[in-house]
Amino acid sequence: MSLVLNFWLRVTALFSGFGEQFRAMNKWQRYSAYGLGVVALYLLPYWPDVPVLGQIVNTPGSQFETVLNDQVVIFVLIALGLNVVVGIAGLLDLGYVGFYAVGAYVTAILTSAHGNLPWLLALPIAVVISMLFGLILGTPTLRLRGDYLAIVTLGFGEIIRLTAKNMDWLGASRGISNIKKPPSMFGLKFGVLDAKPYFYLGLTMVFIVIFILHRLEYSRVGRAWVAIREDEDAAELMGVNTFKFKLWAFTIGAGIGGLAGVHYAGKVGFINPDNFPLQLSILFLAAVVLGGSGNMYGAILGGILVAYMPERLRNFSDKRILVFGIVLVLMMVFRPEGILPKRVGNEHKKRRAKSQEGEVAS
Amino acid sequence: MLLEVNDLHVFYGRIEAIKGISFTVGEGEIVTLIGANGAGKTTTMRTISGVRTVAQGSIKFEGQDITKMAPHDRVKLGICQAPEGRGIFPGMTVRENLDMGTYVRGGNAAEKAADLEHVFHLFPRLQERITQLGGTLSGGEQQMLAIGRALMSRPRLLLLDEPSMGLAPMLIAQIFEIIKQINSEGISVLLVEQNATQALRTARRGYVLETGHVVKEGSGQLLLDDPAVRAAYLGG
Amino acid sequence: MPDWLIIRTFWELTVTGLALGSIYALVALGYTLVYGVLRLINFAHSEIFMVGTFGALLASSQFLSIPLLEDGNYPYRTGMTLIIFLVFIMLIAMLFSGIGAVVLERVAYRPLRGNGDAFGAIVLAFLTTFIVSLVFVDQAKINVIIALLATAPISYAYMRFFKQGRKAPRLAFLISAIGASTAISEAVGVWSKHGRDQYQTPRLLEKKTLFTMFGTDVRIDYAIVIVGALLMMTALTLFVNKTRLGRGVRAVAQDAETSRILGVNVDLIIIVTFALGGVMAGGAAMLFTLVYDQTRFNIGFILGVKSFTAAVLGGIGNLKGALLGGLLLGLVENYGSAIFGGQWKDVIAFVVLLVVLMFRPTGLLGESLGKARV
Amino acid sequence: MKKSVLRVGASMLVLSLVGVACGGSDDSSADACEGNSKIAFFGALTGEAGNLGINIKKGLDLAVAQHNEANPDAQIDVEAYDSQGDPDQAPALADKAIADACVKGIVGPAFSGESAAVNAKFEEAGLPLITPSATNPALSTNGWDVFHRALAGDDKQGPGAASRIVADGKMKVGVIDDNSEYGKGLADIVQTSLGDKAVELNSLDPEAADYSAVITAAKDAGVDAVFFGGYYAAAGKLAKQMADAGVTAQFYSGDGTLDVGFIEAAGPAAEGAILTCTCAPKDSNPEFLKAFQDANKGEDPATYAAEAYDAASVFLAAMKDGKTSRGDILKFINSYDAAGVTKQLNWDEAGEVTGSAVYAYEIKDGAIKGLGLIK
Repeated sequence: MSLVLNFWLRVTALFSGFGEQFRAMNKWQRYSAYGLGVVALYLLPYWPDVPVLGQIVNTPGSQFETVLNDQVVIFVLIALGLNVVVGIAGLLDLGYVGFYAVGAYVTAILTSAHGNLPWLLALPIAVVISMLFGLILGTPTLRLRGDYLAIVTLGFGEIIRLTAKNMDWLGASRGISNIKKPPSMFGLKFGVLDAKPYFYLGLTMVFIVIFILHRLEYSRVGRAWVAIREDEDAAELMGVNTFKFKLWAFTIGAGIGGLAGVHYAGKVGFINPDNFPLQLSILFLAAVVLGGSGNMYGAILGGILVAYMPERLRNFSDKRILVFGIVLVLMMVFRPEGILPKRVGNEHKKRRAKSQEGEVAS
Repeated sequence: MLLEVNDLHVFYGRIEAIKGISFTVGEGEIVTLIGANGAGKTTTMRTISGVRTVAQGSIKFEGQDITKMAPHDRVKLGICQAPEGRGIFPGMTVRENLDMGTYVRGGNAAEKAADLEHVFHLFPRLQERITQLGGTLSGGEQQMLAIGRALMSRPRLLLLDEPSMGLAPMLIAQIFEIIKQINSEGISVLLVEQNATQALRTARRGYVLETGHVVKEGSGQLLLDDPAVRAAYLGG
Repeated sequence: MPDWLIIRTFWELTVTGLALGSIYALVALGYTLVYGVLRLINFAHSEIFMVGTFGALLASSQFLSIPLLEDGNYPYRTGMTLIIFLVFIMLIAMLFSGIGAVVLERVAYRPLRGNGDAFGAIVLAFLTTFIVSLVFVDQAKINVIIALLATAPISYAYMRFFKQGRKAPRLAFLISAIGASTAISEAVGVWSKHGRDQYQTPRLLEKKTLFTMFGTDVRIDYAIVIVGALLMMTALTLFVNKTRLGRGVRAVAQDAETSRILGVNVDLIIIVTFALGGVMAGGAAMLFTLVYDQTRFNIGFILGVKSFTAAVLGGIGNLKGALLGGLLLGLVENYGSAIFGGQWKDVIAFVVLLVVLMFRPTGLLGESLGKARV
Repeated sequence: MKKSVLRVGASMLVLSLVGVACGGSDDSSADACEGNSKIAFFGALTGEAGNLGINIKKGLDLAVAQHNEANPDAQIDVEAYDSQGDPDQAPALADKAIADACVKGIVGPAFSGESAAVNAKFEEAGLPLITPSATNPALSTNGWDVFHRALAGDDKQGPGAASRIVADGKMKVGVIDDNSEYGKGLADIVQTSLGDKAVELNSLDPEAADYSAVITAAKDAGVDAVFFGGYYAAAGKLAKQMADAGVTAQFYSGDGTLDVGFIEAAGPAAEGAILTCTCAPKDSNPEFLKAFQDANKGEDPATYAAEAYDAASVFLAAMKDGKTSRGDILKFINSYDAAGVTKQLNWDEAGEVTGSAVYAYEIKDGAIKGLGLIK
């Protein structure tokens, strides 16, 4: 009877148990586990060749390593960035695709349409400009609360797309082609056919972003973010300049979205406004919440699922999107905090322990 | 007995707010629950109204088990509450707020008019403010409105949660006078108060709550004289 | 006077803008009602509208057997007959949307409020088994049979889960709404081989000029849309202000906890709220098909975004705000298109929204069903 | 318990390494195709643009079925890559097609957008392609050797449409587009060709329900004809709303509108509309028409089915000629010169078909009727 429920509880227990075990391990065990995991991830493109595992992970009908890069890595990057905005600072952003578009367009403009810079040089410029967009869009809008922010960000996403579509300088609906690719480095050649080098590059970007976000999350900024998400008014009363920190989150999130755009543009070499529809923003948000908003690893998992499942489920052909919609509802009903929820309890405990240590020391 | 609460346990998430309390309210009685903040008084009241679910134990009203009954059915039986913080609908007029008291009962226009007349008799101030929005009333007026609204449902048992909170001393005395008057009309009252002195003076019997347990019970006068109660709740 | 397009065609743009704006306003009411009561952006409301257009299509083409293509003759549909036809089709559309909205609430939202019931459990169990069966076989009929067989035990398990009464965070509601929205429109899209085609709805009346105002011909269908929307809106306002259930809706919107204490059945009120929003969307859907004669599985998306924008523009949670926001958005889009070209229409709409929110952060008329005294 | 995380990690790593080893050995033998050679369809079969792809695949299927019947010992398979017309999904599918050594040629990609996203991949892999439908002129300017078009691009269609409009004696033509890459591109070419007879009426948003703003502008300008660059769904809505608004201007549009969907959407308002296409009318080749009807339960070939048939038959001819490698097939196509069902099939350096023409069509009695070549 309750076989399904039982199974479900077990699956979820597996996830939570995993985390517990992980935290219980000592340092060298943890680091070797990390190391093994990282190596295994870099070897992902070869997984389809493994006998049994390969059958499970391979995508029928589309090239696995291309899916890994074009779908999965891009979504993971975006989920990481959006998680800062939605999950960490609690700002409902329905126009995140706009920053992704800015990153891609700046790359396209600088390396093809109106410039001849190498991709590597365009990358930091594009990220900075994306952040500037976050700053510019954030300053007037972040004073709005919750749901107003949602519709305004949605509007901004659309404004960015439509501006690109209607301005000849931005290629209008033709888009921009011949975008430069990343330079060959470490023996990797970034060509047209082999998606593996792009995947390695993208995965490295993911690790760098994770590292930076880790540092941020456990800094003063990170604590302020959590305070804002839990109770904005209380945070304000405690003297947190909520506006400043929200703007920070928005800006950093925008930068990561832009980075994903740079990577995307460098990979496909051709972009047009139809690559950045409103629906994509909604899909991004779904990824973050599905995985576990507020938990970086949850967001990553969400990004992987949302990007990978439609390709894995190619068998259903036309019913893919229908299934995706129903799965979202089911997930929210039975696991509303996402697959990997944020560990509020532990975080607090850890913080409390830390602050007590601090007191003892002083 | 009108209301019998037996070994009540209530949880807030994982925290057990009420850890097995029992008490009764007899027909025509005023009974008070006193205790410090966080003792579980408001939770008890909300549980009796049915907006908190009972983990264990039972609530009986006139011998009928209402432990699992929906809130609106309890109002139908004659249990109505003036909640903590008054719960005035800020965007409704005084008249509309009072009408909300008859939401469950319905009743014809003549009955409603009579009830309204009765409430205005108790609280003349409300009549003056009849077209004003609830959110614009003063604290005292809001409290009167909350009690008046509960009376509109023609309750058998009136639950009053902290009616004196945030009011000036003169108003407090007035409110307690009115509570006695309501009771004299045959309506039983369960009163939750932090202002223990006034509450015990008004009530026939009282229960002292501490962190989810009943630690003492007895007649109002007995508890007023109890040195431990005096020390803890009556300021010496 | 300068000879700009906008000035030459001002009144014509006004009439068409008001007609579209009326439809925005009616759909916006659904967003506003649900938001007012649950503080939830009912993202799937756009699909409720879409379901209504298909209800209107069924009513006119199947129930009334009105042929699709007409050669300009509408002999049996004048005067009273026409009115009865219109009302009948509108009622069916309202029924479709109303039922759709209530089912949506019970399946996709109520379980998240920690209040799931058997109905939600059964539907969710059916959907679960349907999806799982897709892994093994992809033939609609077999899938449905498998799903039906397995529904009973799984819904029992789901009921047990619901008994825990776990409440979901706010964001989860939004994602559930997005999921439901996707699922509803895709379900129509994969319904048949032609599910994604554009469907034509039969023409109910000849679109002739009713009267001329300021040198502009006002077509009869535009007039019906504008008048119909205003009538529906008046009826809704009366319902909310004058009836017992309407009072319940306002009370829950202002203070749900106190409402429960006073004996308001909050779950019932939520159902009523969704039903009201659905009925308004159904009416809008019928009026929409009257003017544009067509529908499609994804017709709700853009219209939903626009209507939600309208609701926010006027002040979400505020019934009058929905009307004002809807009409304003319809006009702004039309005037804006005339000045800058149709390709900038959406940009203009969102810029106006932004400017309004800069100066009035809670919309033109402010928030809340109750506070502004609907 | 603690160690199980480590164990999982280690086993994942080992498995991956096994994969690398296997993968290495796989790669060396990847060139050879075991089994039948394949011709791939690339485009949308599902999703919103699915109809068009289904037409194309039917043409391809017919050609392959005929070949297989005639050559029982050299069977060819059809492989379908359903991109839903989405440039984001296309690269992974293209890579899959490239990695499948049996795929010798592509009929597609069906749309201009996805073509721009993946054709460079096919070029790099040397996998020849013939698109039966992507008409964006820019596609042939990339220097792709593998690229071939089975019909003329919009740069031919635009002037053709314009000359038909002029021949009809229209003096003031409102040009409207749907702001898509295809629609705006075509409309711009038509506008340029019309010169001062054209009145620019801006774009409309095809997804929107209401086109009254642009119709009001058309009314105001007093045009006697309207050319719309865009797809059939929007064209249908536009034609109908124009008729309802009392605009009597003659309606013209391009190949994106050449679909029964236009007639369904516009209803009576579609009557008399004139559409252009570089694709041939269904009855231009009776033999093909009959074969197609027989294979598809009497259904008529829809837009691009004949072009897809032609594209497929070129690949089949190459295989019949004993060409097995992609490179040989490409060479074969580049020097191909023979009659197809729609036109003489012969490609120039850029991949544009040389023997091409623009046809006009009229909507009459609720059906598409060919009017023949535009001079």
